[in-house]
Amino acid sequence: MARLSYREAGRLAIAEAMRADPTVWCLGEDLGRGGVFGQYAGLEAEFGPDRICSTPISESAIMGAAVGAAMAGTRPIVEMRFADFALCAVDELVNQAAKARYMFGGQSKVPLTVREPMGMWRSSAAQHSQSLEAWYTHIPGLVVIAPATPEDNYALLKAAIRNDDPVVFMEHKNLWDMEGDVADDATAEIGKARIACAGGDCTIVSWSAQVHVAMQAAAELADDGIDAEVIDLRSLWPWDEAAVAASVAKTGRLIVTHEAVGVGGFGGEVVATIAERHFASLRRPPLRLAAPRIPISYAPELENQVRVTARQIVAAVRRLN
Amino acid sequence: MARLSYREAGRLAIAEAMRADPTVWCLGEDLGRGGVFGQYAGLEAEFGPDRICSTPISESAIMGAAVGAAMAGTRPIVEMRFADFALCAVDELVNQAAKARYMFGGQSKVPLTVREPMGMWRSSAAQHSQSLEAWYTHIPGLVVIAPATPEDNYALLKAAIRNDDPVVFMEHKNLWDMEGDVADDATAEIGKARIACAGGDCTIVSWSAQVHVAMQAAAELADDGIDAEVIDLRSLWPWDEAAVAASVAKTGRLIVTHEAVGVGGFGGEVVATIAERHFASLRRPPLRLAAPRIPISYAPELENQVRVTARQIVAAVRRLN
Amino acid sequence: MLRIRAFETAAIRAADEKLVLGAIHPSVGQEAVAAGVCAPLRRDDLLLSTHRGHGHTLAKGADAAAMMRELFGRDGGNCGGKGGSMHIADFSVGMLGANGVVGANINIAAGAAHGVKLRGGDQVVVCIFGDGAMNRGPFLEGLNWAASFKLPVLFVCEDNGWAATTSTRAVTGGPGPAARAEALGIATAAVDGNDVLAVEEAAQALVESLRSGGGPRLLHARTYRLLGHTSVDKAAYRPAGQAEARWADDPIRRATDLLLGAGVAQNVLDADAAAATAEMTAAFEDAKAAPWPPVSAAYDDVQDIGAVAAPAGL
Amino acid sequence: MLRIRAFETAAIRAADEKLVLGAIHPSVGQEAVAAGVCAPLRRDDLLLSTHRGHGHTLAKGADAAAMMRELFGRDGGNCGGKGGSMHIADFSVGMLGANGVVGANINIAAGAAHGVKLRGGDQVVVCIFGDGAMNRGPFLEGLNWAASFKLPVLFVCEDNGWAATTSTRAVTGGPGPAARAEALGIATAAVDGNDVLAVEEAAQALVESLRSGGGPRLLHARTYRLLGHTSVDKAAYRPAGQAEARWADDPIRRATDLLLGAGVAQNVLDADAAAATAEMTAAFEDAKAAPWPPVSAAYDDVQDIGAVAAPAGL
Ligand SMILES: Cc1ncc(C[n+]2csc(CCOP(=O)(O)OP(=O)(O)O)c2C)c(N)n1
Ligand SMILES: Cc1ncc(C[n+]2csc(CCOP(=O)(O)OP(=O)(O)O)c2C)c(N)n1
Ligand SMILES: [Mg+2]
Ligand SMILES: [Mg+2]
Repeated sequence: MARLSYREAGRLAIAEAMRADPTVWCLGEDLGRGGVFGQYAGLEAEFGPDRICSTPISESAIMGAAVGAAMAGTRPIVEMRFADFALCAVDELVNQAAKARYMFGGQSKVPLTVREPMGMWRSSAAQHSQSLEAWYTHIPGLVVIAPATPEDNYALLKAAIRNDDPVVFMEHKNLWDMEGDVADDATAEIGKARIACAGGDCTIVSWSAQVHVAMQAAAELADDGIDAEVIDLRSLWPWDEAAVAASVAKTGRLIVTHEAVGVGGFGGEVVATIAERHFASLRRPPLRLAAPRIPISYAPELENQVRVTARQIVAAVRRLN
Repeated sequence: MARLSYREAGRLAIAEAMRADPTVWCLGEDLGRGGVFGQYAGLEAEFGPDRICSTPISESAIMGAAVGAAMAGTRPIVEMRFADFALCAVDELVNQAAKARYMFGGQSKVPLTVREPMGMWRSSAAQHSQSLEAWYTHIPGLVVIAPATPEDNYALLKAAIRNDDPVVFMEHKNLWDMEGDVADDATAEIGKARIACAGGDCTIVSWSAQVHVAMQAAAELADDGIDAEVIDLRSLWPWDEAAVAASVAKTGRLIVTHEAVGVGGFGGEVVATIAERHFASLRRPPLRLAAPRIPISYAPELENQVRVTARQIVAAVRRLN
Repeated sequence: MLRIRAFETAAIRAADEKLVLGAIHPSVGQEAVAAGVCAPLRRDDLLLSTHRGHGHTLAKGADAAAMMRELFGRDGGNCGGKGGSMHIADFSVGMLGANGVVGANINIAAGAAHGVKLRGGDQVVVCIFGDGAMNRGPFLEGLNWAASFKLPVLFVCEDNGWAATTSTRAVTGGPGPAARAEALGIATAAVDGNDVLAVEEAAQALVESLRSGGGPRLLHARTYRLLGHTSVDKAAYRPAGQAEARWADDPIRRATDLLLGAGVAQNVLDADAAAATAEMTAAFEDAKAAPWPPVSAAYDDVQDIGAVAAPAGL
Repeated sequence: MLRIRAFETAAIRAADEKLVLGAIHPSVGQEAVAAGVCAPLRRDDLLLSTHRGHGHTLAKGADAAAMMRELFGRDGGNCGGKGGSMHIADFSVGMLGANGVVGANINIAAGAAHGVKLRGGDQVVVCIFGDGAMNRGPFLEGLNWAASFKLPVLFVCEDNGWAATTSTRAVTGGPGPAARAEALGIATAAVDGNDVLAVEEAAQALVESLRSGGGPRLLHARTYRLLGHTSVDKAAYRPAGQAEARWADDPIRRATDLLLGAGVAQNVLDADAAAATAEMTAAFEDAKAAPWPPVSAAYDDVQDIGAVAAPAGL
């Protein structure tokens, strides 16, 4: 057991994976200097510049080369720096990495871990703040993970690197400094949710940094005597429908909250799935609390308009309960 | 009134828009030869190669140049050839076109019509068949249109070209040859659904080519005495929540069917919205009928696995009614 | 070359008869590039190809019958009928795939070479792409990548003058692919792509320099697409007489003349051609008779974690 | 140049005091590129810039007070506080935006020039990007586009040797941006980017040739980033002494020496510097005192059709 930041936990996962398997390597811009958020600090010293590969500013080539290198028997960890820049490499991820195994009839797998730091981080504005996890859930062939805690960042990143198919691994930029206990050799199964806080009165589903907002809301609600159950999905594809369904069967109430834009966001998938398959469990209308469909501003109060606050969650739960 | 194919209707819309406004122009590969589906046939002869601009194979530049040209006072119509190739130009569409007006505080609009022929078309396989309309609905700043008929292709394409913001205009490849009546100067309001067939027993929501599958199902159901209401959304952002809500208020039953993958698809948005805001109208669980989360195969029977058939819709409606 | 020509002749016939399902892009007239470039390659060398990839795939050693089955969408196709012509691949002979996205193979090839280098292998990677692909960003990013990391990859620009219906020259700035590669730090060679011996000789030298760690190279092979962009394209947009004139330069005809000149007997050549035709006719008949893939295969090989189940009863 | 230096000095102070909210990328040491390139431009000529765009924007004629307000995220900023430093723009003086995505401005610039040409205008478009951007696909696609359509765009590679913490040379194949541009059919010029007169002279000639329909050009301006990548980056990764040595080549110092040598009195120069400092200090104070933008502005200028309404009560 160690107390680690979310950043350090990810770095430890990579270091351990690289020690155990010489075919694991990392590629991305400025990795030799530790990466833009320090999440690779010290790794070049241990593993050398061939395996901690500092690349040109060539997102298409970073992703595309990783696809080829995966086909050639290595396990690349791709650093996209900001999830927003991964939009320069969508063909490579969606048309190539995600489809190669299938199109070629299973002749090759493409073991790829694509790290995409996402989310709002004070005043980074419209091109450095997006949360586009929903996009990747829509693409057959991809696994999508969005951890909320240091331990999950450690355990799920290790699981992602071990996985034989492309994984979009979305760390939240606002969590890098968050500290938490990380059990030695902690493991996590991709597709299993974590009950962040148990409760029988209302189910709140979330993932990534928004889990912590939901937890704040749950704490406030507890003061009122309302026991919210907060479910941290941890991975969005596959996602743990069973855990959510079981909770809603108990509470009769479902709120999904996420940082991404609500329209076309993954909250719609969760709500629609529960409404379709567990309709009878819903004693109240389900609810999404997510960002309005506007770009993200630079000025703080404008930026805050796309944030869902604990207060809003509390108010919504009170309305349902 | 004229009888036109879906292809011709689109071409007419462009020709009329170009005659009326000298700043409208088209850019894309092979446009001088009529475009890959003949949807630009004859336009170079009328408007010349400067305004029917045949470009290099440079999707990033096609989209990115259109953004600049829009800022410089023209109204580009961008041809992406296959919606799948637009994945080579996502930064340009999502980070640039969609956000410029906002990021720059309203100093510039970006009037862009991006034609993205989408959908399955016999044995085009995984990289030439995708329907990713849901992605674009998730991006603030974009309008998303997916017409199902020649008349709508005409009227909505004209509306798209007139619109001052970027529009993703998704024509379905399997509809190019479909014929229909097109009223002279037909107009359509972006955001207003079309009741393709009225009925009181079940609401079936769809768009693009899948509308015709829904209509087949409705015809079969009518033989059984079940009156399905088929709503063709026509545009996905904005989409006509009021029309769907009014229908569900009447029928109590909602089925959304689309060709795209179900997970993360726009059907989830429709179902979630109705479940959230019109919960009391739902007398049965809502239902999505969409593609399983698998890539699209080449072999016909495998490709068919991602098709939702009229038969499946009929069976689903029967189960609900 | 004869086998490639015979394969595509059979495939075009099959497309006309609707036995081939999707679009196919024949490489008739370009066979010398495929044959010459692949001649010096080992089986474990790697190859990345394009939408126009039948010839490259055959030349790398893939089984013609399995390829024909793939084009017919049948069981036993290289990709189990899931890919078709535009995604043909045979990893067992190092052929890592055609690609439906122009230029996408360039970065993948650079990465495959990166993987080879990291693993300490001595394979080379060959990446063939068309003249149209040199106008896509991956040309710059992938070549710069290969140059920066000194990777063992041979880029081959198979320059047939056309990008679909557009003359590539009309939309291409500067002198061409070799100048672009040189500007990215990659040494180049140019060759008459319809002269199979010249192509082989050039490729041989480049592959050797790659194998000895010399870093990436580009080969510019000028050729001509004798047919349309796809098998249904009549290519009426070409200047009158252009294609007709270029048939005189048909690489197979040139190779035949060469062999005849070198004293090989006509009947030996005829026998070769007949054998190729017979092989591909048999592949055609085999594919036509082959069963469809099991429908449940549609659900296979999507992904290990997060795969959806096939519907009950499939 | 003095105004740019003073603006950024004030902006860095504001960033240290957390008055500037997001990251800023100072161009200290690179001012001669901005000043020299923009000198021959008309107000209606167009300019596309980068994340390191304060200098370019000022040189194109934007109001410093409005820019400072933008960096502070305040009402009255050029973008209403919605963009910040990385999206600074002033369309009223033809400055069509900084960009948070490296290289994305290249295609946009080519398109702006395409638009100008289609409309029959005689403006030129200038696109400034860094040396790191030459490794992104848009460099190839945008320059090839401009060459193919003979567009009036001047590409300026502001080569400061660094791409964030990486020495650009280490990840760049070939001789550099000029060779790449030449290979794409674009004539180039190179200039000492710290010599403002040389930059201006070169830009003047290139803009004239553009204006008379000569097609695109590239100017390679060598300079040096005297500070870190962002205002909080200490740039400890640079070889010891490198930055210190380059301060001797500070373009402002060089211009000052030149003017002194030409007989301009020191007190005139001091007065200029003092005026610049005073202007930017005033801009700082003005921005600090400025109101925040109305919160409802978050919902404005998303799109005409399909805009979501601001919540009631905003
Ligand atoms: C990114 C992308 N854009 C457009 C297409 C459509 N397309 C397929 S082949 C082709 C022409 C390619 O020309 P070239 O690279 O010269 O290859 P050739 O067909 O001549 O062998 C085009 C435009 C595509 N497949 N991918
Ligand atoms: C597509 C993309 N990749 C990465 C980044 C992160 N990034 C911002 S500035 C920069 C360095 C750019 O170097 P250069 O183009 O030389 O400009 P300079 O900072 O030296 O002015 C990087 C990598 C980005 N903004 N966009
Ligand atoms: Mg070609
Ligand atoms: Mg630089």
